[in-house]
Amino acid sequence: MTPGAFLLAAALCLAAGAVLGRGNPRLWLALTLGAMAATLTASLIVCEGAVDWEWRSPLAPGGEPLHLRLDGLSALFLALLSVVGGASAVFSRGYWTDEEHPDSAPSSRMWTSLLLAAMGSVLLASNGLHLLIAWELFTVSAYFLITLDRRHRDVRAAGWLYLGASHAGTMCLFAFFAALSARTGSWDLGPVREQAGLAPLFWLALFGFGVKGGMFPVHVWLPSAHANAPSHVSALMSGVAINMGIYGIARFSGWLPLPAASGWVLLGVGSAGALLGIALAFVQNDLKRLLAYCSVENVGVILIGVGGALLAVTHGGAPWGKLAIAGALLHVWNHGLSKALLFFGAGSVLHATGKREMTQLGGLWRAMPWTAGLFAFGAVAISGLPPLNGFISEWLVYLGLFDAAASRSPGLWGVVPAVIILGMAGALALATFVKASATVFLGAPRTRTAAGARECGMLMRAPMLALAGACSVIGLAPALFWRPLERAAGSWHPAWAASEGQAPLAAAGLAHVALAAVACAAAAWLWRKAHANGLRRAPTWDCGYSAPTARMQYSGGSFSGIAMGWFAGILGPERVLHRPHGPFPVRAIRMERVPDTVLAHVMEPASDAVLRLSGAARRLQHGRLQFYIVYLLCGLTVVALLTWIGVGQ
Amino acid sequence: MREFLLIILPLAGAALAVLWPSERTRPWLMPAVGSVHTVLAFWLLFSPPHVAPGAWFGFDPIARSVLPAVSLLFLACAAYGVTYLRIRTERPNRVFVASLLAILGLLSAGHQARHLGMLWITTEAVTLTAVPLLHFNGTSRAFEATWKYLLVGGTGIALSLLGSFCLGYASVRGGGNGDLTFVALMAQGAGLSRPWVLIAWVFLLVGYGTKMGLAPMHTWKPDAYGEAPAIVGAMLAGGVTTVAFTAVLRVRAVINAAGEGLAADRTLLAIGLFSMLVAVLFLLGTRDFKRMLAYSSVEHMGILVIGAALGPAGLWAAFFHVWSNGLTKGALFLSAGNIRRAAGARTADEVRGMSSVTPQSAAIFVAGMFAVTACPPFGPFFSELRVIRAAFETGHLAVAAMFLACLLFAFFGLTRLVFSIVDGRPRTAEKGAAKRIREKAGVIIPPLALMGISLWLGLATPAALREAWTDAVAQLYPAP
Amino acid sequence: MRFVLETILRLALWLLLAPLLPGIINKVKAWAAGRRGPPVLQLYYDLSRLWSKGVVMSTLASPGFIVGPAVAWVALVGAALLMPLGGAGGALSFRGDVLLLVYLLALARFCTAWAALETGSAFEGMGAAREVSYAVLSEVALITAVLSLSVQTGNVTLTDMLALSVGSGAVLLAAGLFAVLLAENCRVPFDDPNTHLELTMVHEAMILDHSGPPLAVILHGASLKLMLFAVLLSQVVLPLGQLAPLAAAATLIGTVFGVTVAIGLVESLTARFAFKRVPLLLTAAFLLCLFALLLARKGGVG
Amino acid sequence: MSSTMNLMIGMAMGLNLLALGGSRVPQVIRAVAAQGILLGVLPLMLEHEFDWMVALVAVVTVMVKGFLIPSLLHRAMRAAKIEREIDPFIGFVPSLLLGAAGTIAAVAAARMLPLLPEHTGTLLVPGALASIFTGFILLIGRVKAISQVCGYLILENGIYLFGLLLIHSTPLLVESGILLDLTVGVFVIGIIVDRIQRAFDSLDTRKLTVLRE
Repeated sequence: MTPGAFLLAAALCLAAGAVLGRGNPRLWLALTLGAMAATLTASLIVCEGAVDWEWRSPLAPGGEPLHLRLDGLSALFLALLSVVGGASAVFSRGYWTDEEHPDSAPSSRMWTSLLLAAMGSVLLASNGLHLLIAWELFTVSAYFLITLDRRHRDVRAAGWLYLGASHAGTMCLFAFFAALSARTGSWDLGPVREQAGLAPLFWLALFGFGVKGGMFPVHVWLPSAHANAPSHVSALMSGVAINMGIYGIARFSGWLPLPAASGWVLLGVGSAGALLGIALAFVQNDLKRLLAYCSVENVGVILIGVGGALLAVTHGGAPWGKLAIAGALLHVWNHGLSKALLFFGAGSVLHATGKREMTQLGGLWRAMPWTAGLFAFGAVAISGLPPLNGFISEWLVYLGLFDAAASRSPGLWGVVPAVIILGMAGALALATFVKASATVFLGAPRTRTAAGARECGMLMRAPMLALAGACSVIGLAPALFWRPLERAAGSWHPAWAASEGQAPLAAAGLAHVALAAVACAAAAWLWRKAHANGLRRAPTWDCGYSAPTARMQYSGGSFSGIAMGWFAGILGPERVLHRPHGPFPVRAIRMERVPDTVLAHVMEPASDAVLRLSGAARRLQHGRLQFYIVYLLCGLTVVALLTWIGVGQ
Repeated sequence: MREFLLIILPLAGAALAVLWPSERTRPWLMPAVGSVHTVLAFWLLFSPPHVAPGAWFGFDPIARSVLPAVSLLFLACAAYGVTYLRIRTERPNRVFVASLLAILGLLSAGHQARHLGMLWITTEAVTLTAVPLLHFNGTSRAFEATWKYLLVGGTGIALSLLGSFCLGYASVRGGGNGDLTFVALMAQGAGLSRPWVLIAWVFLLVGYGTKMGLAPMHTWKPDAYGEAPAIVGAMLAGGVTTVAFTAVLRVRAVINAAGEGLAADRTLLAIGLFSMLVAVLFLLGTRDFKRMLAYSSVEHMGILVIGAALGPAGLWAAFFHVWSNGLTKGALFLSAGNIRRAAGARTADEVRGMSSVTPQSAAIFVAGMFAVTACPPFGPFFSELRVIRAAFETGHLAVAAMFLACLLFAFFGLTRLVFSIVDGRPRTAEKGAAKRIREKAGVIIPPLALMGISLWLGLATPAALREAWTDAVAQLYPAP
Repeated sequence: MRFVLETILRLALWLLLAPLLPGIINKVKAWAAGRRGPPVLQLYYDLSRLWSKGVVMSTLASPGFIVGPAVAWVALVGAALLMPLGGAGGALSFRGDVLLLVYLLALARFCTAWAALETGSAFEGMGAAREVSYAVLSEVALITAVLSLSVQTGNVTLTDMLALSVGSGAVLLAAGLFAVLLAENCRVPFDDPNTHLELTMVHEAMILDHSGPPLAVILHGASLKLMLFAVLLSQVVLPLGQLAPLAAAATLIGTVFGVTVAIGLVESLTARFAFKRVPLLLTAAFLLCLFALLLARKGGVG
Repeated sequence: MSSTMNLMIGMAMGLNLLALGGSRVPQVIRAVAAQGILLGVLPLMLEHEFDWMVALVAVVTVMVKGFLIPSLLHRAMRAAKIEREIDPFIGFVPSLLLGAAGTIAAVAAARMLPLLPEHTGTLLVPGALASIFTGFILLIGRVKAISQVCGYLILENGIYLFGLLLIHSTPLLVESGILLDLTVGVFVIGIIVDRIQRAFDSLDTRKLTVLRE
């Protein structure tokens, strides 16, 4: 069977799910899983096979003949979409049930089906017009998913911010595709590398897709949207949706002729995003917000990889670019999987306690061991630590950049800062996730609600286990994934299709397997030894203080205090501090929140200015007829002048 | 002959409405006439009649490419009107029904007018006929709105008459025999007296621009749309403005024939962008969702004239946009009317949570909002994208950039207001209203149908329409 | 077969020699202070005693409290196996292994911090926070050092990077790496291993609640890490790759000893910095490595 | 021939100034009515030989502009019980000066326009421009609805005057100008109707500012 058959089946299943799924959760789950399975098969056929799948049809929605294409690059993303999509579908059945959310659960199902279908079409569409349609469908359905729980003001605000930002991106895409089709004479998409005149369009594409991809200065919508969305949606958004933006950037950076500066710019925004994203993540107190900022960081890492590849291309297609792009693409996968896993974990915590603030949680490992273990697993994966998948992709990116540096290519000075920032971001990510998992799951419960938590059900546990499994497969047997990556790199830059520029994934895999095995053995051994020597439980040593309380534990805020001090210049934390003073101090407050740097210092002032302008303009509509006639005369004069000028020229 | 039926039939219907005895059954005249009119219009669309070049009225390609949209819109409004007037039994509907039908007839005449004078006369007549419709509610607010509409619009009309005189004089001065059909004027072409042509263009653009509601002559629009019943708003936004637009197009063709096309296009671009800018600035701040529709209409008028200034491709897109915008706007007006009645208020400060009070209307309203802000797959997306593409093809990069910026900010304004109305927790008063008014099929199906048509227009534009638009473009850009 | 034997030999070497270093440091400090001081093998005694002791575990702690140290120890051993020894190279060597080494250290850090936070004690939280925060800077310095090595040698495999001569940047690199060594191993001036005021500790604060075999594993891991850095440092400075195996081994041992003594001297001559000044020192280390990188860009083979 | 016509047009221009300067509404209405009659007669002056069509136009114009509308205005005025224009946006003296300036400008502007030889001698174009200008001044400068209507009337008188340029070639277009009077009629009827509904107090357009942003 060809991929087409599977894709058709998937489309039908999703359509059926959207229609029938409202009333019937079980049927919907079955249909969605079926669709995802079919999509996965289709993309695997393309990934493992040698030929791209392409399909043109006579029927022409919007006056343009339908043209679908699945090549090495898009198949990679489609496979991820199907895996995470399926997981999220299962999770939502346990997390957003009709019993708890009678009014929004049915629409959640419908919009999820639509979202999956739309994202799939984005990956498949090979015609500008249809890609735009799919893109906007994806945007809107994601909006309605984010704002499922519309009763809360902040959810609505987050949704609106998301919608507005996305639309800004979409407008750029309007310009991009319109200009592209105006220049090339057709809406049909394909490689146009040789038409050097199109190079400037790259910037439009970069911005347009970057907004959705959570690229650094335009990531402003991402944190609040991912934090306020229901967790199964957050997982979809963070695990798949932002990858659509990355897909766009990767796709068109591969197809368009590249401006000379493209590589440098991407390295720049990537580095900035990686560093600032993780710094902001480290200082968050809201668990889901922390995860969202971590997405910004990982997008930064991915863009660093892509930027390295662009640098390589603009400097004559050096083979190290292949490693960079392969690493970036694999990191898309790793980030998608582990971030979805983490959001599921956060979701199951939220579901059990109703709390997202880490200061309200703590000691959950006792009540929810599965969640704790899986969250820790995800934390290790996303911090890029061996022996899990996160390391493999970061390692590939590193390897590409190191090769660039070692080969003393002209791009060296773009590469060096990127590498240094990658290192710093890695260390910060580790700190961030130590903080997150420890504050939430270790120590003593900080509130009664946290103490009363219960472990999540099988429907929520299973997807987490599946994702964890996927993570460890990539981590332990990375060599399996080299071929698809090579194909993708090949379809991105044809010169790299040949298998020059190998990455020693086999050796790394071996090291990982050994490490994992020995670590497990050693852990078990030490555990047995400790018990053999006699293990006694006693309260934590309190330095002789007689009445320790759970509130005295090191909180997330204090944990990130040191780093916050270093980055205070950039992050600009807002502090409220009332010291206790006088003989009988009443109360002392110390609050600290870190607003999004770009949002607070760029976007909000700008929007205020615009609103002030509009307020000034609206005063002109004051209702005085006489002045309306004056306006009319002004119009007359101006038109007259313009006509006169027109004649003058 | 059929084309004249388009004019006569509604006028006859209007006369009949005046004589019709029963208040209760009179509204049914509107859908009756409307459906016949629609059938006729589409019949003509698919089998266009031959038009005598010298005829004063005729179903020429321009009429063919625009009029069916107007008659569709009227049909929807008429269907809605039956239920609406049943709700509003406290007002006598004789004048209302009669003038609505008369307006349809006059619009049909205006779209078919191929003579400068006839064009002006019909436009003037439409302006006057709309007065009782605007004043339907009879409140002092309604009176104020009507007064402003009449004075500003009247001034505009006067200016367009002056412009017509100037164009006539240009022809006479150029040795014309005083035949003021557009065919003759275009034939005279370069023979027209240059300065008079330019003066004529200025007055005609401003005059008809006032009727279109281009900034800064748009000031009557928010008041009129805000105070008039939903149907009237829809007809004004989708029909009357369209007549003015076709008028501008026909005149522009003459100017173009006279060799001043570039100057004309420059003014069109400028005034179009300015309209979009003004509309956006107001959209960002307004709290009243009916006035919001007015400003959105101003924005789309800007889009139309910009398209008209961007060469054949842009003009084609503009015709497309006449359809998609008119029908989508209609849906928006009608659903907004439902919401307004259910909420008993019009500003976002008073209206909240309509999604739970009037779920269907709210859904249509949101869908229409997305459609009108050029979100695919609705009609406006395709037409506006084509305008942008035309801008790129003709090398107007700055125009494209400003255009997109305006679209973006318009989206901000619209979404902000619409969601603040639709979402949230409804106020008790509205809950009560919800009990009182339940959404009748009669006020849901018409806007729904309009949305459906807008969707269908975008995804599968019928070949006949494409062909009609192409012909119209050919009529306005005659091959040298 | 040969591979297995060699690996076992390396393991034995690392595991047995590592605890010697802290002993030497303490001896040097005692000597500098004019005391007799504990025997050089003190840590061996401690380890064996701890190994046979029972474990007291916080009521709040999860199994991670014991698993953490084990995994950290394994990670360090793995790193040790990657570290080339003179011409012999590493037990496992492939392109980019240097990064694996860096990230194994990170894994170890993750596990120790995790284990520390198990108890919910404020002291341990404080220690862990300091550990991970300072690691940010020291890791930057480390990565820069590695990068400059690879630019210098045009290579990304640890063995080759260390085998070739380092050239002009060596001194800067050595200085930078020495600072990193002190920071990563929680020595003075970054931390005071044998103070008795918990508030001033980093590493010691993290392991306050550990006891018995887990504590033994942690202590042994720490010494392993120390030796790891000492070996790295000495190979960065000296092109051992070119020497004959025996000579290389001798020099290596010599330099490691030298480094250890140097640490001891530093500890006895300087006091612990205020925590505010720690970032300064680490940034200085980073800058040293960066200058080394710039130098490497100029000259070097490649 | 054209001298008498010019004389009449000159009078019409004078009436403009009168309307501008008049503070009492009836006076303004009378000025407008007189202007209407003058303009109505003009076509006959233009004609060299008698022409039914033109005569018809003349009669209709005189009837409507000279008698029908003014009487309506009077009724409206009585219904609204207003006699005088109180503190207008543009004072009477300024509007007078403006009007005068406009008239001069109109004469100057007319020189620049390329006219047919038979129109060059006449005051048609200057008169038209002047009246249009006057009309706008009144529309903008007055606050009483009725004075605004008068302004509109003068505006359209000006346009009609301009239309006379085309009276030979396209009489129909010129006649259609009568429709504008229909607009005026609607205005006035509107006022009266609304007055009866008592919704619209004292016809002061300053009170018409409920609808605004």
